[in-house]
Amino acid sequence: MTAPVLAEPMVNADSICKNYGSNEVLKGIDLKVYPGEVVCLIGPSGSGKSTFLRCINHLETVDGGRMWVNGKIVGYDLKGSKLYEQSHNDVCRSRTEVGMVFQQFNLFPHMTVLENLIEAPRLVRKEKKATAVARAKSLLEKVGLSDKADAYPRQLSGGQQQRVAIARALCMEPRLMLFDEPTSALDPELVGEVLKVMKDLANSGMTMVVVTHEMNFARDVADRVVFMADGYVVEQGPARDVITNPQNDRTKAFLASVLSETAAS
Amino acid sequence: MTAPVLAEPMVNADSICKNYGSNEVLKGIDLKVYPGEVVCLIGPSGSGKSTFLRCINHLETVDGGRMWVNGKIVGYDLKGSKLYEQSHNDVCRSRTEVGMVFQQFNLFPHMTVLENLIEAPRLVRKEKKATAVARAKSLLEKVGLSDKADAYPRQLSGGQQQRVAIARALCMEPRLMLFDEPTSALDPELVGEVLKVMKDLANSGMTMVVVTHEMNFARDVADRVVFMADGYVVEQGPARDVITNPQNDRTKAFLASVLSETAAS
Amino acid sequence: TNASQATPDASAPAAAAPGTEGAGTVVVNEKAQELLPEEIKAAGVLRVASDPTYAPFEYYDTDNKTMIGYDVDFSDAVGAALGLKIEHVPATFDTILPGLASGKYDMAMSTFSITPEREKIVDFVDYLKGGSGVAVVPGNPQNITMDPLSMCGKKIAGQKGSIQSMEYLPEFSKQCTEAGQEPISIQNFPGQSDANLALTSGRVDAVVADSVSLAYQGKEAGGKFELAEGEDYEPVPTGIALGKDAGLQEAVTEATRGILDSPYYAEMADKWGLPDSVLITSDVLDQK
Amino acid sequence: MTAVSTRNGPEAKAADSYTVVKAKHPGRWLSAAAIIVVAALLLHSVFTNPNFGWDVVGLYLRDVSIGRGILVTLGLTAISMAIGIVLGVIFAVMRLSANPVVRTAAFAYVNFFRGTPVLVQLLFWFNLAALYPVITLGIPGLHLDANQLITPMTAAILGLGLNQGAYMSEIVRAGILSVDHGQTEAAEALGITRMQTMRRIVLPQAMRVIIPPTGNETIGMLKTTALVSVISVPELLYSAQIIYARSFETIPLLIVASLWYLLITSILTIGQYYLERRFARGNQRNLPPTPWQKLRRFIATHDALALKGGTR
Amino acid sequence: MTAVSTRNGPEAKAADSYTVVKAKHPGRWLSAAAIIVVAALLLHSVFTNPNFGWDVVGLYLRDVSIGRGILVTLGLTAISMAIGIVLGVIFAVMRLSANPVVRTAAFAYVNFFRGTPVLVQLLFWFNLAALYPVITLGIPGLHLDANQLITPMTAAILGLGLNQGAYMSEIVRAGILSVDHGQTEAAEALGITRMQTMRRIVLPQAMRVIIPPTGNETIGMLKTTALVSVISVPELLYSAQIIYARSFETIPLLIVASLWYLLITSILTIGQYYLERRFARGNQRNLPPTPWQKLRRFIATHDALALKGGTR
Ligand SMILES: Nc1ncnc2c1ncn2[C@@H]1O[C@H](COP(=O)(O)OP(=O)(O)OP(=O)(O)O)[C@@H](O)[C@H]1O
Ligand SMILES: Nc1ncnc2c1ncn2[C@@H]1O[C@H](COP(=O)(O)OP(=O)(O)OP(=O)(O)O)[C@@H](O)[C@H]1O
Ligand SMILES: [Mg+2]
Ligand SMILES: [Mg+2]
Repeated sequence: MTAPVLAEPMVNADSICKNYGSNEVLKGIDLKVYPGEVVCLIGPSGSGKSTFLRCINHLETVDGGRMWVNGKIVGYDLKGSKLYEQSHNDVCRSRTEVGMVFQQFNLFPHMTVLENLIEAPRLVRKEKKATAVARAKSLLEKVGLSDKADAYPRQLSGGQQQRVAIARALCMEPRLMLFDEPTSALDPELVGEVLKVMKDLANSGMTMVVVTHEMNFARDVADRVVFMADGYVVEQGPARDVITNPQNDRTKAFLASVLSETAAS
Repeated sequence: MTAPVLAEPMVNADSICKNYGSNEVLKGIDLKVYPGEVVCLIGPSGSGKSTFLRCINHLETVDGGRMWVNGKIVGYDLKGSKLYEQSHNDVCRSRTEVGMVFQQFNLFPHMTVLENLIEAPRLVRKEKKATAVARAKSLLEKVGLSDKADAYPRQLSGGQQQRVAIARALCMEPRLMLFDEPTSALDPELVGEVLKVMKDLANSGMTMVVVTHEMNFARDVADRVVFMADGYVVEQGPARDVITNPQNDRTKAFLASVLSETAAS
Repeated sequence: TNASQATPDASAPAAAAPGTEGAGTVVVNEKAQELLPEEIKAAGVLRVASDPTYAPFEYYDTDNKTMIGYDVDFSDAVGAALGLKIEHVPATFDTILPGLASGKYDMAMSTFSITPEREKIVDFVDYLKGGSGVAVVPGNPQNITMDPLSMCGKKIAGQKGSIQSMEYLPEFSKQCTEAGQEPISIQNFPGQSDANLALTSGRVDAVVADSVSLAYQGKEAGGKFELAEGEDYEPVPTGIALGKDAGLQEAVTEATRGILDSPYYAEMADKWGLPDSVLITSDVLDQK
Repeated sequence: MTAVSTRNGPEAKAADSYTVVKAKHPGRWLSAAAIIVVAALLLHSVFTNPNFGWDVVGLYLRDVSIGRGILVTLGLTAISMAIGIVLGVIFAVMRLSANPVVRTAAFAYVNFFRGTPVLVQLLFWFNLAALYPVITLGIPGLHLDANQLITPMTAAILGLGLNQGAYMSEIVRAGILSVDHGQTEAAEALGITRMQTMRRIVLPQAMRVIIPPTGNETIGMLKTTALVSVISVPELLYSAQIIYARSFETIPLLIVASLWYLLITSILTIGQYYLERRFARGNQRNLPPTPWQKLRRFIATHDALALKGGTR
Repeated sequence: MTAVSTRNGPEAKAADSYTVVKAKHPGRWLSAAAIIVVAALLLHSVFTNPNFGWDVVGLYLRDVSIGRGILVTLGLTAISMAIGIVLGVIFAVMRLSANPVVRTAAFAYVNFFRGTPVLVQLLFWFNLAALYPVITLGIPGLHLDANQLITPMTAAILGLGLNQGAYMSEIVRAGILSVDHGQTEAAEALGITRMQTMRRIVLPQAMRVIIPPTGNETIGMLKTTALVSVISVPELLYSAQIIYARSFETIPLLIVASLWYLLITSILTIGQYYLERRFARGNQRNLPPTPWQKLRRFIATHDALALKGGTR
């Protein structure tokens, strides 16, 4: 059941199930994300969006189903017809193909911005310091923070921190970026700058899976919107269609409540 | 410079100044609030709104100017031409005339809702338990939480907690209620229920001073809107006038930014 | 009685090596030396443990580094006789005998009274015969003596592990109860000085210990307490303790015999103010 | 290949054709084996070495004077902790007082008692009469014999309790400062006075922060009581020492004492763990993960991948 | 009636006609006076009582053997703490290991050493030769004389260090668990391995939580070293004891020792306070108010009401 060779999907989730104890959070999620695509995951709180995202780079183990990323089964080495469970270090190595940006930024507070950026390349890919610094600096420039290289995270605004977090993830040169509500911990006036960086990233052809409540962003940037509820994918389709013309009742109700709050200006 | 006898103001702030160290937060605030009036304080962050509110019930001492509440000078006993500084216990006693509701609710987490409500009447006014409970129950009914009397605060949603906080303040039968951004710590879907309780309270004739960013509420309920910036009152007037037709440039800029975010639906 | 006592000329060169000032007059006792186990002879050092809280037998000099006292001089003399260097090791009283048994020390001199119980785990060589006395506050208001019945119902202290606190006092207490009186309240302290302090602070009514030591300490303490009048209680032999497995007993016995027979024995007693009544003759050693 | 039942179990797809081979974790096995071997060797050597005198241990484990020692130890711990807690609350509140003199006095107390070894303090209290044979407290006609007033047990309790009071006051103070300032403010705004606020609002909430270190202190106190053997109070260790001073069975008796200390400490530790959980539960909507739960993340291996849940 | 200068000071209005009378706070004055009187009486009695022997105290305060004792005390404290910290980190990481055997071993170590009095442990190490006269460690040809190997000083260091390791491991573990799980997760998501995460991300951040209790432990260790006097290691207290064993000036010499302990503790306390402040500053945008600053709210009285600032 591998994906077709010519348009091999970047992410191929096949009936992913996940429970926490007796709480079934994901009840069989099927989703394919193709290279260069930007997919927005939306849905009510507790519907399992974050959990699914974390399954993609194996921060959560799955209890049923298979997850392929970039053609490889997540968490296993396929040899012949046998799946060998990966060791911790192998899992870590394969994670470098996927970048992740968290809601709470999770920058390392005891390191400067630059140190945050070069830490993983140096530890994981054993890069020379000069190489890592050069890439880090160019990425900082990209997210508009060249002047903050020597600042500590606590000296930055939330929006700046989140942009550093994006740059940090990009430092590992991932082929796929995951975003878990990257703007929802930000003061409203700081949301814009982060969304702009994400938009640039999307335009540059990066494959992205974004959990977000920013309907404007979804409508403008996403190729596809996936609506999740109660552990299932309830509805999906091109962004404009789903947002402006939802078919499913749950989707309609959800969109109504979200849109009335953050009324599109 | 006392207020005219017939329409004695409930709050009469006369050139209130307040510094924190070298930081001059209030630089001479004059404000009169008449009985039954609902005044909304608006203004950018750091403009001293909270500080001014706290001066009204002497949670902050003032460094210059005088504050009268209900005809009495806050923090002092006037005998002849001498102002005797009040003892701590006297200050506490006079605070019972003013109720205050905080942004963070500040319910006592180790007590049930009912215990939260009867604590102050019993300790401060030495009320009998039965009396206090009876009043508490009727107030809980008023805020629509009769069934939550025995719940603990942590078992309630933010909106419910804030309504309990309002009821707790009302238990002391204050003549003036102060609200410091009562809805800004709430999830958007919970804001409405708290605003409704406040609206009911305003309609029942309570004098209220409300710091808020909810322009809808200000426009619908407030008699007067006061715009503060940099420790001064920059503009004030009837709610609709100030909100829809601000005169001062600062006010215009502020309202523009607030309204674009929480766009009036 | 001992013909083999070395003459000065016989061992003049060897005597210089182990000599400390006090033991200078003691010369190597070749007969004793021959009895030494090979390892000890090779090591050339004897580790001697004492609890330096027990003047005048063992305590620190005013530099608080050098251990001095009668036992120190005596063990130096034994060392000189054996041609060994003596290393003085401080230890708390109740850890000394177990330490000796486990080979932590080769020898111990801390005014140990010889008891059957102690003889089970170590060997002894007699060198004194001291009686026990009781120290009281000046004037002895409670009239306590070494008569058991004078102690009934009183608080009496001893050093933890000493024969007085472990054997005499429990025995006295039994006599009290048998005589229909209150038992003795026995208090054990880690060091002799702790017990003495408890006496001066009135915490206890009397301290039972070696009488010579108590008399000396009372004087040193500026008369804050004194040895009660009266006969010493049951003088028992005081011995040098040796580990059972160390194989030192014969050599040390020989060396001691030489010292007991020499005039130096009396000189030391004079130096530290010991009464003649505690001294013994080398005959005692032959009875073993 | 564990079956995972999902809500739509019946329609669940069959497993795909791959066989799952679990990771081996050789490092884990190696280190575990090494530790087990070392532990076994250690235990074997301990239990077969005659020097430990296990027969003697067995003999004295239930000795009646050891039993009395345990009672004294437990009693001393309980009383000293009680005094320590009461003093701790008093001095913590004093240190937060508006009055600089009161504050300084509390500060001096805490620093004095934390700054000197409790051994020295015990000796002082015990020998108080050497300093003040008669206690008058400056009151004419009052003549108390210090030794009458302060028995060895009293000296032990005073020494341990006053010392513990200094430590507890820091713990209580940390507890008080941990309570959100908003709580005090809300109480103040309701007109509740400072003392009432402290008693009814702040201290009850501070308990959550106060209890864990207090549990630790209690366990510490249990062992600190061993020090009172210097003033000849017959607690557990002293009782053991008296026996071995006579019989020279030092090691077996130290083992007897240790076993009892270990047992009591274990009971207290377990009690403390559940007390802490209870107080944490009282205060939060979601309990923070226990160390145990946090650990599970590290352990988690997964073998349930073979059977996939159904799709909709 | 203090003048308050505001930005528009020149145009400031004059005071209104009322005179402000400050509150008297009689309770404050009374309690302060009572405390000062009691403290003065106490100090007077202490300093005039000849039993304290202040002349002797003065004599011995700078005695050279006391000085040597201080050096031993400081040295023992430093070495034992160093061992304790290293062991603490090792066992804390072991307790968080994925391997149940490793975890259990660490747990057993911590509980064993926390569960028995350090006094007993010291006696054990000191008497180790009674148990194992010859240490072979199971290695053929290895014959170490336990008494040679374990001098009193070694026994002291082993006893204190191993015991401290157990306490430190709990402190370090609390520090590790205090680091936001998001940090580990972010590191994991970047592909950083667990060990690297611990070393580069978690431990550096845990320092803020680890340092304050470590400071307390160091101060505690300073005084715990007094226990090694039972095995005749000449630290500060023992040095005082051997002097009073000769001269019987017990109380003055205990005072000498206490004064030195107090002095060293005070220096360490001050050092700790500033260390903590520094680490707190490193980690937060706004420093939390110091106890001092929090106190100011309670103290605040206000007399600046007379002169009012200008209006605009
Ligand atoms: N580590 C965990 N242990 C137990 N339950 C968990 C854990 N993480 C998540 N859950 C539960 O799984 C469900 C889905 O959580 P998830 O965070 O994926 O939802 P979400 O769609 O991201 O919601 P939100 O919009 O609030 O972030 C919730 O019921 C949550 O309580
Ligand atoms: N306790 C305090 N100590 C020192 N400075 C303070 C204190 N409380 C407030 N300030 C300062 O006073 C100024 C005004 O604060 P205030 O909280 O009154 O503003 P605000 O108008 O309520 O702002 P916001 O909308 O953010 O609540 C700010 O600069 C703030 O930093
Ligand atoms: Mg989520
Ligand atoms: Mg505010």
